[in-house]
Amino acid sequence: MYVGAIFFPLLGACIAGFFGRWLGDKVSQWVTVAFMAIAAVCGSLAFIDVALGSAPGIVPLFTFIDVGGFEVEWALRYDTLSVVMVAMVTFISTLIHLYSVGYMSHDATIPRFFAYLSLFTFMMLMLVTADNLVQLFFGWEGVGLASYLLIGYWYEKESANRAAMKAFIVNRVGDVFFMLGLALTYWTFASVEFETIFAGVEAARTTTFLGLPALEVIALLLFLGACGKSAQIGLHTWLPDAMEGPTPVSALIHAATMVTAGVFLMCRMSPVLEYAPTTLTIITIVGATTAIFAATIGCVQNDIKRIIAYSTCSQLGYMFFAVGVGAYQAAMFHLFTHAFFKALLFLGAGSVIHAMSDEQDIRRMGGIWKKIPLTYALMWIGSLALAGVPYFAGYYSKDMVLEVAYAAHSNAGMYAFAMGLLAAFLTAFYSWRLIILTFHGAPRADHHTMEHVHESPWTMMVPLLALAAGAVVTGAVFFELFVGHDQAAFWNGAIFTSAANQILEHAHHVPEWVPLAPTVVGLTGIALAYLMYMFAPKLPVMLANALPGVHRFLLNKWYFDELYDAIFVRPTQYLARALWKTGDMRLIDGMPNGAAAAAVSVAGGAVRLQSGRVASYAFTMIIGLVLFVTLLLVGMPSR
Amino acid sequence: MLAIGLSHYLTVGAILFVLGILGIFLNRKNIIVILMSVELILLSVNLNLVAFSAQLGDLTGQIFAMLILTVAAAEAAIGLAIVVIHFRNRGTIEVDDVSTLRG
Amino acid sequence: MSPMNWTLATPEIFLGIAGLLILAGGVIPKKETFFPVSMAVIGAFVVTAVLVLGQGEGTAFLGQYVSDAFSRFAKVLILLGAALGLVLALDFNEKAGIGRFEYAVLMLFATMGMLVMVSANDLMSLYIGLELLSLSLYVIAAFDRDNPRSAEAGLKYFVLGALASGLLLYGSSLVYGFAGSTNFDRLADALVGGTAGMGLVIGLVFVLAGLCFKISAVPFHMWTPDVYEGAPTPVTAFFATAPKVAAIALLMRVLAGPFGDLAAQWSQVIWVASIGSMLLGAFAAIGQRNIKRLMAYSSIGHIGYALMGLAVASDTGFRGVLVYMAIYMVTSIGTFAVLVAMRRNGRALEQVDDLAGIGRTDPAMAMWMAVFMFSMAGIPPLAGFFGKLYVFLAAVQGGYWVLAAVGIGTSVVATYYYLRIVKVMYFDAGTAPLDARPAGLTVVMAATGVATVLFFLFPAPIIAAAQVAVAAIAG
Amino acid sequence: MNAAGFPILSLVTFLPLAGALVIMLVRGEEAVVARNARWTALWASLITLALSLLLWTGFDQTTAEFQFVEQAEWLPEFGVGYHMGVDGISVLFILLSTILTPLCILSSWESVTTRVREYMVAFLVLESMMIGMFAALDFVLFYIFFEAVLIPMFLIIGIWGGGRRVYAALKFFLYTLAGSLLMLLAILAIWYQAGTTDIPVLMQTVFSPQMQFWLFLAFFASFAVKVPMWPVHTWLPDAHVEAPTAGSVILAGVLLKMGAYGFLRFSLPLLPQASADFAPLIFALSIIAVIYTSLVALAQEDMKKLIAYSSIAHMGIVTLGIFTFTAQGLSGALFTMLSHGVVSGALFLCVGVLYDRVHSREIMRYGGVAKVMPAYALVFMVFTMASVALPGLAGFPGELLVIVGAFKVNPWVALGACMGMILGAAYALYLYRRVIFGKIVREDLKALLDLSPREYATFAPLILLTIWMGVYPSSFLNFFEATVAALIARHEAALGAARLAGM
Repeated sequence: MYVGAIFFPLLGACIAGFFGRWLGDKVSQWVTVAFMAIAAVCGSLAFIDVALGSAPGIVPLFTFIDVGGFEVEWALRYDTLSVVMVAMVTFISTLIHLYSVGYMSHDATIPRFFAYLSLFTFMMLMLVTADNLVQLFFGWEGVGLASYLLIGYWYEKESANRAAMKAFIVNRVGDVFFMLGLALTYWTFASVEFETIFAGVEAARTTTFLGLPALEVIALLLFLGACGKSAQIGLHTWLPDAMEGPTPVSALIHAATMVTAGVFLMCRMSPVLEYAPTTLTIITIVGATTAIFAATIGCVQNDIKRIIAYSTCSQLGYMFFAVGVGAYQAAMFHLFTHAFFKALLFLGAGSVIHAMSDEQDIRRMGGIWKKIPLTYALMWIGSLALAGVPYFAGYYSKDMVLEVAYAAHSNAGMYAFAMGLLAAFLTAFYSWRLIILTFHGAPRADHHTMEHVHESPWTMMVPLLALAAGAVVTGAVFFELFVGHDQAAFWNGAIFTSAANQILEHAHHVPEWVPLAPTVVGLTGIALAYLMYMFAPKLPVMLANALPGVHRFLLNKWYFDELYDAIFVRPTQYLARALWKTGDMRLIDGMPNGAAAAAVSVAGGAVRLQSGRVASYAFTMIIGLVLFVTLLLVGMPSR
Repeated sequence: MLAIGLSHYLTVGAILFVLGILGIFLNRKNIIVILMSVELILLSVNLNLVAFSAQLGDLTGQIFAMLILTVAAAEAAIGLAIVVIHFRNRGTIEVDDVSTLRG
Repeated sequence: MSPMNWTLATPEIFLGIAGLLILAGGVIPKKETFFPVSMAVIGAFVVTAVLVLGQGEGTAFLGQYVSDAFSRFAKVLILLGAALGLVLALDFNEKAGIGRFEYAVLMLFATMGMLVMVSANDLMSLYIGLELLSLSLYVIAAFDRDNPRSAEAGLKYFVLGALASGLLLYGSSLVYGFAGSTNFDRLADALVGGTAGMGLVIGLVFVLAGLCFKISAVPFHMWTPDVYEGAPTPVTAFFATAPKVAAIALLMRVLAGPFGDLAAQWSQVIWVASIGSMLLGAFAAIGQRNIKRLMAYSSIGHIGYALMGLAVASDTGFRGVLVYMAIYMVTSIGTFAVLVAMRRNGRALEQVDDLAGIGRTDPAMAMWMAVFMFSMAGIPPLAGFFGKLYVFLAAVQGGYWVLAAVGIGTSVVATYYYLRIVKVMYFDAGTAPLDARPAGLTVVMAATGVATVLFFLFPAPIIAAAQVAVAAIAG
Repeated sequence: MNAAGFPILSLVTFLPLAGALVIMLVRGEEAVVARNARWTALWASLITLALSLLLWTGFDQTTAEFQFVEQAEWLPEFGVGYHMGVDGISVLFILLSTILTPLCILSSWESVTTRVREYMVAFLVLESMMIGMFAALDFVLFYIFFEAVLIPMFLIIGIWGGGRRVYAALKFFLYTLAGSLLMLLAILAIWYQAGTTDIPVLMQTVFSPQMQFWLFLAFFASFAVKVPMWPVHTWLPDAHVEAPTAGSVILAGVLLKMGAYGFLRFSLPLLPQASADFAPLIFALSIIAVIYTSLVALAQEDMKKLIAYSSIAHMGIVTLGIFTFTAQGLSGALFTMLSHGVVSGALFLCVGVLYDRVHSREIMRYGGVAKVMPAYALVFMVFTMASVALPGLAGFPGELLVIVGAFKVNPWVALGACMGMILGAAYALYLYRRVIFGKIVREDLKALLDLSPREYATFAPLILLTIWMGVYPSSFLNFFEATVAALIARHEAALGAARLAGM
């Protein structure tokens, strides 16, 4: 069961990938779906056993590396933290496989798609069940590969290829820090196994590295690694472009699972982070900034998927500052609920795109809510959850996150709280901007498209409904377990919080305006959206014209891409050519080639002496003779 | 009347030798001169040897001189033969014409 | 004063008599007798070689003549070289219209001269041997008498050779005068302690010069390229092999024996000559188009490496020289076998580019040529590498780092033109195939080629032989 | 002593040579000769492979001693002997050579049509020289094999190479020769000093510091060129570009390892002091190599040149690992050498597949190949990912270990090595994207056929190896663990002794 949950997807991937061509589309896709379903069953059973039955365990497989004390085992670590992820990932992945059956039905290479999808799931599961940093890194890079393949799935689209490469390389930047963190961890704890690390933390508090406390540095390096995967500000640029991939991919990888790997890593390393206060502060600030920054951009984007992508980005910011203030449980809780409603939103968007015959620009939609009422309703549910409207999943988690931020009583905490509130407001605003522009108003698509608008097939609707259910109930159901009074028993040591860290406790006793605040701002955001896009459609335009600078700044995503292009990409390309043409061809090759030329010219000189005249030959002999005689009479240093 | 000692002989020998050598590479005229210069060198050698042998009171030097004389004859003969071949081919024995092979 | 003791010199005596008989046998018949005479000469060589191997130790002719391991080693090499050299000439001379029996006879006398040289134990016998060799060589250099280039080669060689022997003689006379004897043993006694007056030093240098001319070491090398190019190819082959061995053997005997105690002085001279030869051999050959000329420069370079061992003036060094010369001789005989075989539509070819594409048209010959070139470049596991190995070892042991460094540098440069030949053979597009070559050449190529390739299997005996030989002269 | 009970190493070494002789004796008209040559070569190399597998099974991983040792008199009065044997460092490289050669022969089955006999002969000679070099336990013997490799490679590049083959071949030959002649001097000096060239004996010999200094420089000159390290690397791209596919495979797969192997076999054990002193220099050069060449690779327009530059970068990682003197660093370096041997070899084969069809290595000439050659695209992807060190594939464990090892010595060095991760991903994916992805623009590409059975047969073993090495690397690491441990122990001891002497 434990092993099955992980390896069934791989099995499915291999079958679809290698034999897809012979099995045919139908068979291979259903095979993968089936294997996913089995995995999901195993996953939820594991969840019941491990999390609810609180029976953590480790399934060792075999040795990976064992060199001079550097030991790495392949092993599956099952504790609450990982099993929560396993259950969530397998469940959602199954739904998305199912959804894809409908969504990709017109695609040319269906087996390839499903193989990638299952491969991704396997890698993600390896990541979350890793028993040591190396195996975690294996999954970490594995999901990176899968996301690269899936973003570039339509490889004939130049933009898709570029986006895929961008995603992989930006992630690599993060991975470098992960690697270094890993190395430092080894030299600090003499192991990369989680058990050993956690056991050694106390002892390692005093060790320093380059004059800094080693734990801080490790935490920081790992955090930077996490930034790459989880698209925190600075390394976020790949996420919006990643929307080039098929919508199910965006839902599974770039909303529900992969991007949250960073948060998971942070929670997994909680024992280390607990002793890295400075790093925690940094995390808080970065997270909060990401939350607000992404939200602002989300307000002006016009690509339906990009909007949701930016909202993902900002929700990840929430999770990070939750981690930053030491409320790992809250972060996990938000991660968990977010997975449902964000997947729902994406798939809903997918359904819309499907209906609009692959139109993604909300400016060319509108007026379709009567045609696809179910999708419309589901989008509502998703957005309500996202906006944190009471009794939807998002309400519980987001409130919790904001509460802990407030309860931290630190400057960083307050900053996070403020930014969080503001972001919550913007979130609500752009969610409804999206809904309104997409479904309401006069149809802006050509009538040809409009005629074809239709509800998606059941394979797409069933997952949507399931996710919607999740988006409604998960918050209420799991609140107590994740962050409520049962949390200690539930996590059962999987997440470590130092005795001093009573943040959750404090969070339950914040002034009562704090829990209300998110709801209020959320509702105001919705109201504003209605005002601007339903009742006074001129307003946005006027606003844009009133503050052109701001508008352009946001529209261009704070000019991050342009900036990186200017300071990294182009200089690199220039340097590359310069080194090649000048460095290699001119300078380095100049030496041997120059030597060769010199030799030839010397040869010419030597040959000229050979004049062919007997007299000069004789003369040379005599000269030599004289030379030798003088040489002997005068004497010279021989060696 | 001054006594002619070893040094005088050696000096004469050295002068002859140098003349011979100069003759080889200073003459621009023809090859026969070179042959003569070679003979001159051998002559100087013989002079040396004989002088030395007289000085040392040991006959080896004079035997050596005899050998050289004979060999010199053979050498001259062969030399002339080659010069003749060359003349047959080129129609000249100008020293400077003996320079088609070079480089 | 040791007795006459004729019998010791049996090989030389036999060879001389055989020469006279063969000469007579060649003259009497009306028709041309090149082939049978050559065969007879080769036979004589073989017999002589056998006699040499059976030769005893000791001195003869009142100390003029010495026979020891060293002389035997050198003589065997010389006879081998001469015999193979004559084989190379067989077919070529016929085709070139110089298939006259005198050729073989002259080679025989030249060889006899060499044998005398390496057995010389007195300046006089040295001179006699040397002249016997030189006079024969003058003639065969100009042997293709209707070819102006051959004649010019002969003339040049004669003029410069005469000058060289003049220097040698003058030197000997000085040595005789200031050391009081011409006998090597007594010279060695006279010079014990390594103190020499000016006259003696000058004498030594003159003698050195005379010998360096024969091995064509810089700066007495000037004749080499011209003569190599002008003379008929088999003659060049002969020039490049046996006489070189003989002259260097003689040089070693003179320097190690009578002047052994003056090593400090003469090793400087050799040092300069060595470096000069290596450099010139490496660079001057780069631009050459005529392959015989190229081989001339390459041989100068090789002499430079051999002299490296001599300059060290240690037993290791001397042994290195012997091994090097043995390997060099075999390799270059093979190389010249290829050059002799270069003939298209009856015309003999001499340009490097004439080899173009024989990798395709004549794979076997190309392969052997490549073997020889790589060997000369000193690439393991071919024989040439071991030759270099031993001289370099000597240099390193003696701490002659400059020599070693120059050696390294020049080998790289030299490798370039050896590779160029391989390149021409294999990489360049070929023209018409060469004429079918006589079996004799094939045999020579194969034999020398196999020896070059498989040397690494059995180096020990040759090294040991060289060891013994050296022990004989460097008491 | 000899676990196999018969002189297995000599057999493995000279069996290909025998095959070469057989081929040389083949007579007949062109086509027949070609066929026979191909089959003979294939069988010879396969038998060699089978034999060499005995090394794998018979090798005792627990000891650092030399195994399968063979000794014979050769030049007794010089202390030079015929001495063969393997330890953890060398055994796997012999296997690498024996595995790659049959694949090379297979890959040039159809692509080489002219002078097939000579081609196969050259390859078999090359193989036996390579094996001999890794098995030699006598310095002179080693040098002979080390140099002899040049001859066949020179011919392979020069005869069956591309347009500027002459320049490339000469450059390759002279560059390497210049380096190794200096090593020859060093060998002679050692010989003179120690009176023997027997490596196990030499390992016990201690050289004076200043002598170590000079010896190290001499070795460095030779090995650095072979590795190749920056700035003496430029011969490699030229050689790779011009060499025929199989030539590049062997070049990248095995010949590049000779330099690093030399460092491991000689510089470290014989000259511990100097190695320690020079380590910073090596680090600097390696880092430059990693970053510099990765950047240059980014700018390439020729597939083979790009991969060639990437090889230089990977070898930078190797040299880096070697001179960390940590168990992780050394094992990582060794593993990287192995994995790079497999992966870059495979990458060159991938290029060869396209080259055989389109006869162009120009990247811009391609695009959208995935559409017509899906299986090929998959294969190419596997090896590309392996070369960017994706965990689970061959490239990763080595790089991980090296970085971990380097981090111990100097974090900044490790950071520099990590830069390679980013740039590596950049150029590899950039290549893949331009060649495999995108729309097919050229008509002739539309007609391309996917992999042929023969090509499947060529790639299958490589893919298996790549995944095996990636998922279960310890099965390889175990081979050199003991040896590496001993090596480090000896190194530490030597340094300790030197320090004591210093006091």
